[in-house]
Amino acid sequence: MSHDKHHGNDHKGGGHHFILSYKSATLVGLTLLVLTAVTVGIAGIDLGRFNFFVAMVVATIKALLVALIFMNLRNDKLENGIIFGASFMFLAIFFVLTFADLFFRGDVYWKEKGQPFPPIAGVVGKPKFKKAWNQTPEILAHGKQLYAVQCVSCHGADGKGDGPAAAALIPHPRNFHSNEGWKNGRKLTMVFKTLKEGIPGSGMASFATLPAEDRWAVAHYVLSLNGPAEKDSAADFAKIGVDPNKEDAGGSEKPTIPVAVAMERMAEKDTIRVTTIRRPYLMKEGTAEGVGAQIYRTQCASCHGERAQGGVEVKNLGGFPNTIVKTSPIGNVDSGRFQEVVLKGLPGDLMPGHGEFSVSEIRELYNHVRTLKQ
Amino acid sequence: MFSQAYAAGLPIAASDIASRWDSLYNFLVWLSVFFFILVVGGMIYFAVKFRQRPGARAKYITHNVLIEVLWTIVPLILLMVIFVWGYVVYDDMVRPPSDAMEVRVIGKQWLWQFQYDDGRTTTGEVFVPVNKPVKFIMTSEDVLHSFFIPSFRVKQDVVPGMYTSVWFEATIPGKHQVYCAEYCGTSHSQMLAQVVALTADQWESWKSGKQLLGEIPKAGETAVAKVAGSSDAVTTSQGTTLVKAPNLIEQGQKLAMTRGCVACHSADGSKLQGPSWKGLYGHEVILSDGKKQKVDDNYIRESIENPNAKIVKGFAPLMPTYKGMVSELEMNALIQYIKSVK
Amino acid sequence: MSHTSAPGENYLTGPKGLKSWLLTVDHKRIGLMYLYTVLSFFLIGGIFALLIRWSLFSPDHKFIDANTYNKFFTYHGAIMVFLVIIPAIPAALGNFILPMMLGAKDVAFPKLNLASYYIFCIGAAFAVSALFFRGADTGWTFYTPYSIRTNTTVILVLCGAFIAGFSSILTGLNFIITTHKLRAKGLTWGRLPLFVWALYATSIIQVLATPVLAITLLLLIFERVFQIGIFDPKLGGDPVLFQHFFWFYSHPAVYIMILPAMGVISEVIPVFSRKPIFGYRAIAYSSFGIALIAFVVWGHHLFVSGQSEFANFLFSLITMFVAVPTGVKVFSWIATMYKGTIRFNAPMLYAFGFLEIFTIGGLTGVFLATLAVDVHLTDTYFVVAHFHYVMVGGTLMGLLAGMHMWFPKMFGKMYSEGAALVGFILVVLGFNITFFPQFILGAQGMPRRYWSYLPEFTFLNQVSTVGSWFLGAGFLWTAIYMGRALFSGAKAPDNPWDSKSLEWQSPSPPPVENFLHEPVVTEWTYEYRPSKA
Amino acid sequence: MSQATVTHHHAHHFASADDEFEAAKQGMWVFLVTEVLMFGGLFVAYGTFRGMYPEMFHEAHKMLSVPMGALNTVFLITSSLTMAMAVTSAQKGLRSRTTGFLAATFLLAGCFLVVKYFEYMHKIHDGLLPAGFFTNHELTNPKAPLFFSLYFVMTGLHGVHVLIGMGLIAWIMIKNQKGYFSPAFYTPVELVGFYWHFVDLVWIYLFPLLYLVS
Repeated sequence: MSHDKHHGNDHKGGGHHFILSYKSATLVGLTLLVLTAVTVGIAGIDLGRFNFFVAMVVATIKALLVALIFMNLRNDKLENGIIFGASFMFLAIFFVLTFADLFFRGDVYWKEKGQPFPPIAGVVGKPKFKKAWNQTPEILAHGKQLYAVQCVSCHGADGKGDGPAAAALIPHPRNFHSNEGWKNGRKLTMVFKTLKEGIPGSGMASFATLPAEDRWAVAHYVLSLNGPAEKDSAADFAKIGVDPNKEDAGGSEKPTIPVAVAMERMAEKDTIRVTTIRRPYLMKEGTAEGVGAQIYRTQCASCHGERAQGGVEVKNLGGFPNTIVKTSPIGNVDSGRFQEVVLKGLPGDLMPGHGEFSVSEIRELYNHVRTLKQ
Repeated sequence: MFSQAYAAGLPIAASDIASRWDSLYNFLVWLSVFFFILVVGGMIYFAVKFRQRPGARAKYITHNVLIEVLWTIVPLILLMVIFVWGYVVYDDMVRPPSDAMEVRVIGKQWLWQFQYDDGRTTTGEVFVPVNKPVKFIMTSEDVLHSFFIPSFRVKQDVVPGMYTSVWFEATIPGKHQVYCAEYCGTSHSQMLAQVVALTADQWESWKSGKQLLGEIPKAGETAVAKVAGSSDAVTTSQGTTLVKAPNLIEQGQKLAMTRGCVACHSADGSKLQGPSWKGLYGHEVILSDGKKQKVDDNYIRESIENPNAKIVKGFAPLMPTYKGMVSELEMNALIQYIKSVK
Repeated sequence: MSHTSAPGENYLTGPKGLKSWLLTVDHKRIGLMYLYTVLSFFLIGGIFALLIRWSLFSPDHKFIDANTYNKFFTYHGAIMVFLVIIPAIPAALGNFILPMMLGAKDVAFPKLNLASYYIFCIGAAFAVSALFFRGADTGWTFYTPYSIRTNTTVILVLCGAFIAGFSSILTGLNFIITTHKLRAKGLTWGRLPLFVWALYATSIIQVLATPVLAITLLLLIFERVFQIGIFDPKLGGDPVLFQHFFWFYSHPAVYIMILPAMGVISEVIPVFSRKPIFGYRAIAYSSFGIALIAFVVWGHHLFVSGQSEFANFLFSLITMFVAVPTGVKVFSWIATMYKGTIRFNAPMLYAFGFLEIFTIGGLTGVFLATLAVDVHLTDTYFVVAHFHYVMVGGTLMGLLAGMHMWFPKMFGKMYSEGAALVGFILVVLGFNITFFPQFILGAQGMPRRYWSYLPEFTFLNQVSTVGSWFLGAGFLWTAIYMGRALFSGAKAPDNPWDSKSLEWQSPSPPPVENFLHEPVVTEWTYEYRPSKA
Repeated sequence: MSQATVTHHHAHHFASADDEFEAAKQGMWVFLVTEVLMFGGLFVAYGTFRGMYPEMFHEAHKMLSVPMGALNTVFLITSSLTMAMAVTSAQKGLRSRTTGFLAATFLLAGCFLVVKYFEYMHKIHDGLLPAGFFTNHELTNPKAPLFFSLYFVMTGLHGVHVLIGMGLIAWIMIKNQKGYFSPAFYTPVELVGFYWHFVDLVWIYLFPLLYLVS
C-alpha cells in the first residue's frame, strides 16, 4: 500500500502527517470485504476445532488492517502503538488468569471444547404443523413416533400404564385406556398442559423441552388410545394460553418457559410476595367460627393437633416420602415472630411458609392459637 | 515456646491442620515483629539521631547498589519460603482423605442445614465423631455463604448451583463455633452453627439414635453434666427431636423409583434407555463425542438438571429435565444413592 | 482564553465570582474543588464509620437494626472507596500539583478535566441519592447473587460508581498525556519528581482497570433490570465469575489508592531530610512493578470462593512478588533519612505515621497472601484491619502529609505547627487503637460485616470503638486548625520547605498560568547538596 | 495562513498546534485502550460460557441470521472505508468531498442500525431474550438463554457505540460545512475516524464469534 507523504503546512513547525490515498483506502476496504466473505465461507466448511482458529485469525488480520492502515498506526509514533498494544496485553492477562480458575475447578465445570450437541428429532426448524390442536393423520403418526421414544418406558407400549418402570412408580403411571382418574377432564388441552408442566410429586416429568407441536402430537396420540375425548371449550384453550384462531403450533401460547425457569420464578415469587391476599377465610355470617379458627382448622390442625399441642406423627411432609416426624407444639412467641414463622416457615424444620395469608389473617390466627393454648 | 505465648490470640486449635496452621501463623507474626522493629525502629532511631541540629550537615547519598540488591533478594527468598510453606499446609487443608465421613451441608438465609447418610437432618448443629476425618459437601439455596470453623482454621464459600467442600479431623470433643463468613444479608451475623465433635461413646449414641446426648460443652471446656438416658429419639442440644428416618441412600432409592429414574437407569448393570448406575460413580464414562467424563457429584447434578449436556456414548438424548423438580435435599439423597450402587 | 495574571494576582484572586469557579478550566481550581468535594464525602463516610463502631460497642442493645447496619457499612465502604480514597490524591492533590511539578501551564485537556470533575459529581449524586430511597446493603463489593436479589436501591449506587469510574478514567488519561507532552524544558524522565512517577503509574492503572469496573457494574445493572443471568446461578450464570470481574478492577484500584500516597511520601522525606531520595530509580521502577503486578494478583481475594486450586496456587505465588517492590520503597525511604538533617514539620510527621501504619498494613498483607493462612483470616476482621491499615494508613496519611506539605502553596497561608502536632498524635494514636485490636479479633475468628457478635469479642470491640472517637477527634481538630489557617494563617513564603521541585519555584499561591517565567530544568529534582543544608 | 476560513488557535498551554494535535491523538489512543478493556470484559464472559457450554453455543447461534450479520459487516466495513476517505479529504482540505464521505459513513451506520433493528425485533418475537425473559421453546438447552444474554449485551453495547459514532459524525459534518477544518487543523475528523474504526474493529470480532460459532 502506498501512502502519500504529506508535509504539514509550514507554519505548524514541520509536523509530518501521513495522508492515506483514496486508492490505498479502497484497496484495503475491498480486502476487508473479501476477508468477510472468506470468514462466512469457511464457517460453512467443517474443519473441526480449526474453524474457530481460522475465524479468529481472519478477524485478527482484518483488525490489523483497520488499525494499521485506516487508523494509520503504521506511521504513527511508536508510543501510540505501545499504548494500544498494551490494552490487548492486559486483556490477555484477564483472559488467562480468569480461565486458570474457571477451567481448572476440579471437574466442577471443566469440559473439553468441541463436543457436538446431539440433535433431537424434530426440535430444530420451523413448526411442521399449523393449528396442531386439530387432529390429522400426520400429526397422529408423529405423536405415535414420539410416544414410542418418550413415554413407553413408564406408560407401556400400549399405553396401559404398564411400562417397565411402572411397577416402581407411585402413583402409578396413567392407563390411557381407562377413562378414570383424569382430574382435569380427558381433554386435549389438559393433556397438553400436563405435558408442559409435569405433575410435581409424581413420576410425571415436564416435557416442556419438547416443542409445542410435538406435545400436541403426543396428546393427540394418547387420547386416540381410548375413544373420543371430551371437547375443549374456549375457556380450556384460554387456560393454557392458546388462541385456537392463530396459525402456528403454539397458537398464541406464550412460548413455554423452560420448566426450570418457571419453577424458579414461582419459587422466588412465593418468598417475596407476602402481601398477596387470598380471601377464602372471610368471616361467614351466622357462624361462630372466626377467621383464625377456620384457618387453624384447615391449615394447621393436621400437623399441630387440635389444640396446638404438637406431637402428631407426620409423614411425607415436603421432605422425603418416608420420613416420620413428630411435630412440636406451637411455641409461645410474640406476634411478630409468629407472623414471620407463618409467612416464611421454618426452613429445615418442615414447617412450610404460608405467604398467601394476609397480615390481618395471621393476626386472627395468632389470637386463635393463643386461646387454644390456654 | 513462641507459639504457646502467642496462642492466646487464637481460637483453640482443634485439629492437626489447625496446629500446623498455628506454627505458620506464629512464624509470620514473629517475622513481622522483626521487620516492624527494623523499619519503624530504624525510622525512630534515624529521626532522633539525625535530627536537625546547628552545624549538622546532611550527607549526599543517592544510592547503594549492594544494599538495594540485598533488600530485594532477601525478602524475595523469605517470601518464597512463606509461599511454599503456605501452599503445603493449604494443600492438606483442601484434600480430604478418601475415607472421610461425608455430611451434606446446605446454607440458606440464614441457617445451616446438615444432612447425614442415615437420612437425618439437623439444623444449626452438626454431629461428627472426633479423630475421624469428616468432609462437608456444601451448596447454597440462595446467595453466597461461607462455612467457617475457626477451631479447625478452615473456611470455604458456599455457592449456589455448585458443590464445594471442606474437611477436618477434630481432635478435641465439644462444640466448635461455625460462622457464616460471606456477607449474605440481614441476619448474616446470626447465621451461626455448632460443629459438635462427639467422643466415641457419644458418637455411638448418636448413631444408634437411642440415647440422649445431654449437655455438650464448648470445646476445651469441661462438661457441666452428662445425662445418659434411654429414649426413642436423639435430642440435639437445641431441642429438635429427630425420629429415625430412612438413611440417605434409602431415601435416594425411593426417590429414584417414584420419580421414574429407574425406568431408564438400572441398578444392576442391565442396559435400559439410560446408562446403568452400577459402578458408575467415580469412574470415567465416554461421552457421545468421544470425550471422557469423570462421574462425580457435579456431573450427576448436571445430568439431572441438564440431561442433554453430556450424553454417554451409545445412548439417546431422551431424558427430560428435572431442574426445579428436585429439592436440594432430594438431590443429595439421589446422588448419595447413585454413588452407593456399586 | 489565555488570561495572563497581572503582577501580584494569583489563581485565587484571579477571575471572581462563583461562575468563574464552577466553569474554570484551571487545574488548580479544579484540584481545589475536588479537594473540597472529597473532604465532604470523607466527612459523610466518616460519620457512617463512627456509627458503625458505635453500634458495635456491645454485642446487643443496638441502636440500629441489622438492615440499617448493613446499609451503613455499605455506604461507608462505597463512599470511602469510590468517592474519597480513589480520587483523593490523584484528582485533588494531583490535579493541583502534577502540572506544576512538570512546569506546565495546565493539564493537556483542561476542559476534559472540568468535565471529569462534573462526571464525578454526577456519579457521587447518584450514589448518595440511594440514601433517600431504600439504600443499598450489598457491601461495596456488590457480590452476586445477593446484589441481584436484594430489594434495596443498589442500582443507584451501581450507577454512581459506574459514572464516577469515567471521571477516574478521564483523569488518568489527562495525566498520562500531560506527563508525556507537557514537561518543561530539561525535565527529562530521569529528573521527574517521584510523585509524578507515582501518579503516572496510577494513571496507567486507572486507564486499564476502570473500564473493566464499568462493564462489571453495567452487567450487574443489566442483571437486575434485564435478568441476563451471567452472574446469576439461578439463570445458569456463575457468581464466582463476578468476583473475577470485580477484582480485576478492584485489586488494581487498591494501588490507585496507595501509589499516589507513596509518591507524596517520596516527596516529603527528602525535603525534610535535606537529602536526595535514596534509590531514585528503584523507587520509580517499583511504582511500575507494583502497577504491573497489580493486574495479575486479583485472585487472592478468591482463595476460598470456590476458585480452582491451580488458580489459588498462581495467585498466591504472584501476590508474594508485590511485597518486593513495596519493601524496596519502604527501605529506601528509611535509608533516605540516614545521615540527613531531619526537620519535624507536620508533613514529615505524617510521613512517619505513614511508615508506621503502612508497614503493619504491608506485613499483614503477607499473611493474607499466604494460602493456608488466608483461609482462616479472610473475611474476618483481620482483613478489615489490614485494608484499613493500608488504605487509611497509606492513602489518608499520604493525603494529610500532602495537604500539610502543599497547603502553603495552595493558599499562601501557614498553619500552626503546634496544632498540627496535636492533630497528628490524635490521628495516629486513634487509628492504631481503632484498628490494631481488629487484627486480634480477626485471628480469633470474628467475621467481618457482622452486626452482632459473640460476647467473647466484646472487650476488643469496645477498645476499637473508643479508638474511633480519638480518630474522629483528630480529624475534627485537623479540620479546625486548617480552616483557621485558611482565613487567618500567617502569610506563607514562596518556598517554606526549601524544596527543589518546580511547584515551589513559583509564587504562593501561584499565578493563573502557574509560573511567572517559563521554567527550565537543569538538574535532578532531588539535588539536595549538603552545602545547602 | 491556509485556505481555511476559520483559523484555529492552539490552546495556550501547548507549545504549538502540532503538539496539540499529537496530544489529542494520543489521548484518543488512550481512550481506545479503555474501550478495548471495556469490551474485553464482555469477551471474557463470552469465552467463559463458550468454554463451559460449547454445544449450547453451537445450538443457540443457529437462531441468528448469518446473512443479516454478514450484511451488517459489509455496511460497517464500507463505512470504515468512507470514514478513512473522509479523513483523507479533510487532510487535503476538500471540504465538500469530506462532507460527502461523512454523509456516506453516516448513512451506512444508519443502515447497520436498521438491520440490527429488524434482527432484534425478530429475536424478541421469537422469545430469544436475555435469560430471565427467555421464552423460546425451540431451543431445548437450558443454558441457551445465556447465549442471548451475551448476544444482546455485546451487540447492544456495540450498537450504543454506533449511535454515539453517528452523533459524532453528524457533529463534525456540520463543523466541516461551517469551514471549521483545514489541512492545518482537522484533529476532530481524525479522532472521530479513530473512534469509528474502533467500532468497526469490535464488530469484526463480534460477527464470527456470535454468528459463526462452529
